[in-house]
Amino acid sequence: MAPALLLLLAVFALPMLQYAWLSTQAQTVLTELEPQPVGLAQWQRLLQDGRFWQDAFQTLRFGLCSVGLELVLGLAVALLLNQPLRGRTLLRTVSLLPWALPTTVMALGWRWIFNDPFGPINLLLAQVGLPTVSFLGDPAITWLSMVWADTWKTTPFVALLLLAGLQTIPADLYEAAALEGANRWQSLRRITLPLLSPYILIAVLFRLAQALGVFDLVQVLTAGGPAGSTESLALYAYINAMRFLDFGYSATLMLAAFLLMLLLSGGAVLLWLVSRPRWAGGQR
Amino acid sequence: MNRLLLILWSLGPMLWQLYTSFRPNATLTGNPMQGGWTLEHYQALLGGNPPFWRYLLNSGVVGLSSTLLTLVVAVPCAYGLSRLGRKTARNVNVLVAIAAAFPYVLLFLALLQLARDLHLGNNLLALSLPYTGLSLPLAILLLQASFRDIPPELEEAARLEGLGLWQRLRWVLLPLMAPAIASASLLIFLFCWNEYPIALTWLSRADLLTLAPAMARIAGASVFTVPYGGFAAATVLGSIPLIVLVLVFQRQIVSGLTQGAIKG
Amino acid sequence: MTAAANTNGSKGALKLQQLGRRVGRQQLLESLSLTVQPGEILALLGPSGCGKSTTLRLLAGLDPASSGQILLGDDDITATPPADRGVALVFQSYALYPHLSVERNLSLGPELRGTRPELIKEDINRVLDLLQLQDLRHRKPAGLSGGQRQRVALGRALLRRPRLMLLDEPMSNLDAKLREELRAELQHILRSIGAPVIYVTHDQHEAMGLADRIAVLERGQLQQVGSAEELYRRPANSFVAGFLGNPSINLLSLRPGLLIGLRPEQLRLAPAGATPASTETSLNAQLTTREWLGDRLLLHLSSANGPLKVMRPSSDTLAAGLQPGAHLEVQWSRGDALCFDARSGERIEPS
Amino acid sequence: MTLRRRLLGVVLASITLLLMATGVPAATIPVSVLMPASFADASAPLVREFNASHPHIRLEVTRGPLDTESVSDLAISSLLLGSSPYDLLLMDVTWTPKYVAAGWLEPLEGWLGDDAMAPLAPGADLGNAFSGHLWRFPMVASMGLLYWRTDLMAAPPRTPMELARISRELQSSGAVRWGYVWQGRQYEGLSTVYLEMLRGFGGRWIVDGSPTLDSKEAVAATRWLEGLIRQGISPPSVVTMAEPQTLQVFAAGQSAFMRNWPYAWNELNRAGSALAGKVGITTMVAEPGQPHVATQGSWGLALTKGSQHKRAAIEALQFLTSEESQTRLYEDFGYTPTRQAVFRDPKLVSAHPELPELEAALADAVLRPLTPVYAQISDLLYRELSRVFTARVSPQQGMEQLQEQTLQLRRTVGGEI
Repeated sequence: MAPALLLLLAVFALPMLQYAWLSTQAQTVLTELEPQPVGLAQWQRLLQDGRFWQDAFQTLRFGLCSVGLELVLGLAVALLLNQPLRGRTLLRTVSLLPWALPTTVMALGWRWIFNDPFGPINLLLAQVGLPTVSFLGDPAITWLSMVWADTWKTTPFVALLLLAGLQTIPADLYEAAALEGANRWQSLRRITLPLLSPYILIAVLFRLAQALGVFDLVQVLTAGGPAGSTESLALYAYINAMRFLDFGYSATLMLAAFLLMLLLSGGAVLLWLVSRPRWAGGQR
Repeated sequence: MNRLLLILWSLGPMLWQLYTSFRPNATLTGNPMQGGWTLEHYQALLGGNPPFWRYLLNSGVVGLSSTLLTLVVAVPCAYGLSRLGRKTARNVNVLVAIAAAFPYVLLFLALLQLARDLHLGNNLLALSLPYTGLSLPLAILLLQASFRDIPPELEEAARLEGLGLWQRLRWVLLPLMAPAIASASLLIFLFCWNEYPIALTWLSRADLLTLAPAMARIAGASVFTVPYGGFAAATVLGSIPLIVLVLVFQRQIVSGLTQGAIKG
Repeated sequence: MTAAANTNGSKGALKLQQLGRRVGRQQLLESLSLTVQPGEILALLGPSGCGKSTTLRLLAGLDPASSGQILLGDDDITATPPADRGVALVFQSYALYPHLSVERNLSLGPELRGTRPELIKEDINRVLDLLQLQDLRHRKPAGLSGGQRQRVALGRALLRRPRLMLLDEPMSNLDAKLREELRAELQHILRSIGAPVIYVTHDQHEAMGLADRIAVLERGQLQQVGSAEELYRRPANSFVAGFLGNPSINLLSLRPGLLIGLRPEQLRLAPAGATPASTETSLNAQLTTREWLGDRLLLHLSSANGPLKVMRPSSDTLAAGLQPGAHLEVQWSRGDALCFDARSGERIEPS
Repeated sequence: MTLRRRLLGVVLASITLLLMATGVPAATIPVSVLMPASFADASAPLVREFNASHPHIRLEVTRGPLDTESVSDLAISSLLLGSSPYDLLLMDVTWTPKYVAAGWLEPLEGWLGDDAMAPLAPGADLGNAFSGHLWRFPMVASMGLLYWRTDLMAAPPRTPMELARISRELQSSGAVRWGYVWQGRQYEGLSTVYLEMLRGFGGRWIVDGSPTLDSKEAVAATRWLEGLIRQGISPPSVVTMAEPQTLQVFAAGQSAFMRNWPYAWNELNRAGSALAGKVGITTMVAEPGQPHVATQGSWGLALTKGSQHKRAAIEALQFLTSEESQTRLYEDFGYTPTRQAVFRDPKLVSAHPELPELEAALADAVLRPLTPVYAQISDLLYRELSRVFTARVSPQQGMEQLQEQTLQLRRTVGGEI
């Protein structure tokens, strides 16, 4: 047990401490890659860095939209998979596939699918005589294309979590509700969602944390463009380290992203605690 | 109807890539309905330097070694935690769960420094170390849950029969954990196979690249045209092992994910 | 090593001396002292949470004792690791290894302890024969019925040639009919071990039918030890009196400071207004409901001193003819009544 | 059980394969070079020849990614890891100051002599030395060129206005769909395009360590490029285009003009090309009185400080950058030479009449700012330009913001860029 916990500390906690230290240093090509203490200058720079705020906003926008969309679609898929259908196993396998593929693999695929004008969607649009869509060339659209690609990949994961939750809800609850004359929407609203709420919380927390660290997808699909409209905090931090060789600032950015994520996850938990049904309080 | 929609949504993009990968580049950017079929993209990939299967092999090696290492570390830890009191274990588990959800891309810079200081770069087996660290939280949560599912009497019975800790693990607990271990292994393997940022910074030798960074860095066939067909063929080749894996182990993957949700 | 030492039959008595276990602020078991002779079957009886399973776990060495000593023969085994105690335990859930066949379930322990393979084979065959499990030896536990599983668990314990045999409610997972069938067989097998046997149960019938002596536990404290008859006739306190006997004893406060215990089967009925004999006491009561139990009748009555249960043979014509609401006299011989101190519950010899 | 055994088998087999592939013991001195994919492919015959004629050295080329930034990422991550597996790096001209400042490179003048640059053609000698040392020897010169259709016009435009006018005429006559395609994606290529226009409009990027990006000349250059998209002279998708995409559109005959590097010449004139013989090259358009400049984009070999085989690596460097090698790279792949002697080779000139044109363009080449923080200032530039071209911000505003951001960067790094 001890070695595993030590390894966990080494992999997760130490880097954060290291970043905390590094964020008080300047370590760039101008310092010949040697760290030099600069106090809080990096944090000051961060606060004044419009690009950081823009990226933070874009990362948040991406995270909230894709997680929201994934929840809705995931719930729909979970409800579908929870029905006793013919070929359910096959269906489950097929819907799981997008999740299993490496992000970089399918990001490359999406780059081609979103191609203007040779991608399948634009080909279809052209066939019907509609103008093509610049999926990756218009700042107003590109981030949505990214949400689309991410939703495609991650919905199966959310769906599976929710499916696990659905399977813990006893069928007689629905039967009882049906006897009392509840329709499908009412039983979804009154039974499924409240009972599913812990699972939804888990899905939201996990996905939100992952979405706020979005990197693979951005780097391969758009590299942050056009006009920097899809750059995420992680990509900005990566560019600062690997392209600008500005390690102090990169560490500052990553620590800031981490704090932001903590703040949001804490917010999500609070929201859940406040909004969850009262009876759930006694459950744990 | 719903089912059809789901299948179309899930498979559509992959089928388009499959289609693209068999079409000559010229027809892709010209009239798409014309032109024949070709294997040239696959031939180019498999005959490249290094050949594409090399990336698959590298990913496989890293995936397997990381999975093994993770299990070796995670099983005792999960066992220990599962035998702790509920309350203590829960406090530890909250931390472990936070680690499991951590957007690990934020760790790449610190891990890169680690690789430099300890000379771990460009070594597939050394890459297993960070991967093990990153997969541990999930593995611990999953395995711990299934350790808790084993009635304590079974182990006590074995103790009374004079079985030592190792014997109990080997003959009683681990055989019962086999399904959980299989699920956890698959999830770990998938994670390692797909991991990108760490591999991107830890590997710079072309012949050692794993699939994910290789895909991102993939060199086109020519500077003159955008090698859409080649990209598509690469995505197809890169997907096949995983599709096979999912088809064969669908049940274990699903149970691993759902176990994680219920118990985690 | 223990197996070899045990084959010569040197089995000693089990002695518990002021054994106690405390977890945090909770006293699970308080100063328990008991002696069980080789070949004797002692039932630990009590409601759930009374400390009987705690005692068993202390004896097996699965939990450490907080105070007191456990002596087995001449050895103090209080701190001995479970495996070295020569103790066998049959779990309530049987704890069979689900992934192993019956045969492997039995052989795993001896094998890993390093017993010679041909010896194991011989032993296993003997046990399988004894328990009539030969046909099932290749089955996995999932393919066995509850009774069969119990026998496998028993077999695993027997293979150990234990110096002390412990059973934790081994019948509780079986249906009532099977329980009665197995009781005699189980008793026979347990006696044949020749070691002290402790049998934990919450079922008084099982305890009475199987055990030589019964120890009644309540809230971690030993209430009384003795033969079933002793416990029935001379319960140490109102708890023991109330716990043994079915239907349970009537406890009435006829006089201040005193509880009178009346066993339903010792009560007789007379028409309302009838005067009791000089050795008897009588109480006016009214019938509320009747339960017909085949050969017997259970009557629920209400009296000025509280509800009463009376058990009569079905052949009792007076009882059989009564309708709910009927008034009658309930009579008993004064010698049958048990007296308890109302505050402490201790039994008092009537003065 | 069997599954476990099978897995074990797979692991062992993989490990064996790896060892077999990597652990070849060599009596010869290994020299390894990282090159972008295109150069790795082009130099493959040279490498074979070198290995045949130099039995004591085994030269091995790692085929990096195609696009410049990915190659840079790969090179940097290998250098950051400490023990770089590469002895020689084929580097873009803009990388030098950063790599030098990071302490990753070995000065070359000690190996090649102080007069090593003498045989280079004017323009090709730029960008190899920095802070008093020679760090890089150019293998292939490259500069931005304006490609034009000789079948659609008598002479190429020389001013931005002419280019726009000819484009509109050809577009309205239906001869071409688009007038002009260039590299408008948010990446380094856009900086090279912009630098040419900036100078053509009389502006400068950095003057004495200070940016002058909000000058009216700079705004005019930005506005002109932005206007090309707004007026439909360049396609909207130009903001997603890198070199291959522009070449694709131009090669398909859909555009009258294209901005690209010299290598496209060979591709456009190869047998079977629809445009063979119908393409001319010249320098970029410029306002009257301003220079027609070409952004210099040469690739040169540099020696890493960590190299264990420096002498052998230098031998390979000299071979790969020799006159013979450059002649062959030009003849077979269209990669522009850097040595004056190759440009003046009469046999080569008679077979390739465009060669003097290239030499002239190279002489007009300008460097992007030579600074260790070039990556940052260029990143600011192409990001902001991308914002302008995707109509997020007006040219005036965009350039003002860019100026401010660049000044802020200058403050952050301590006043010099």
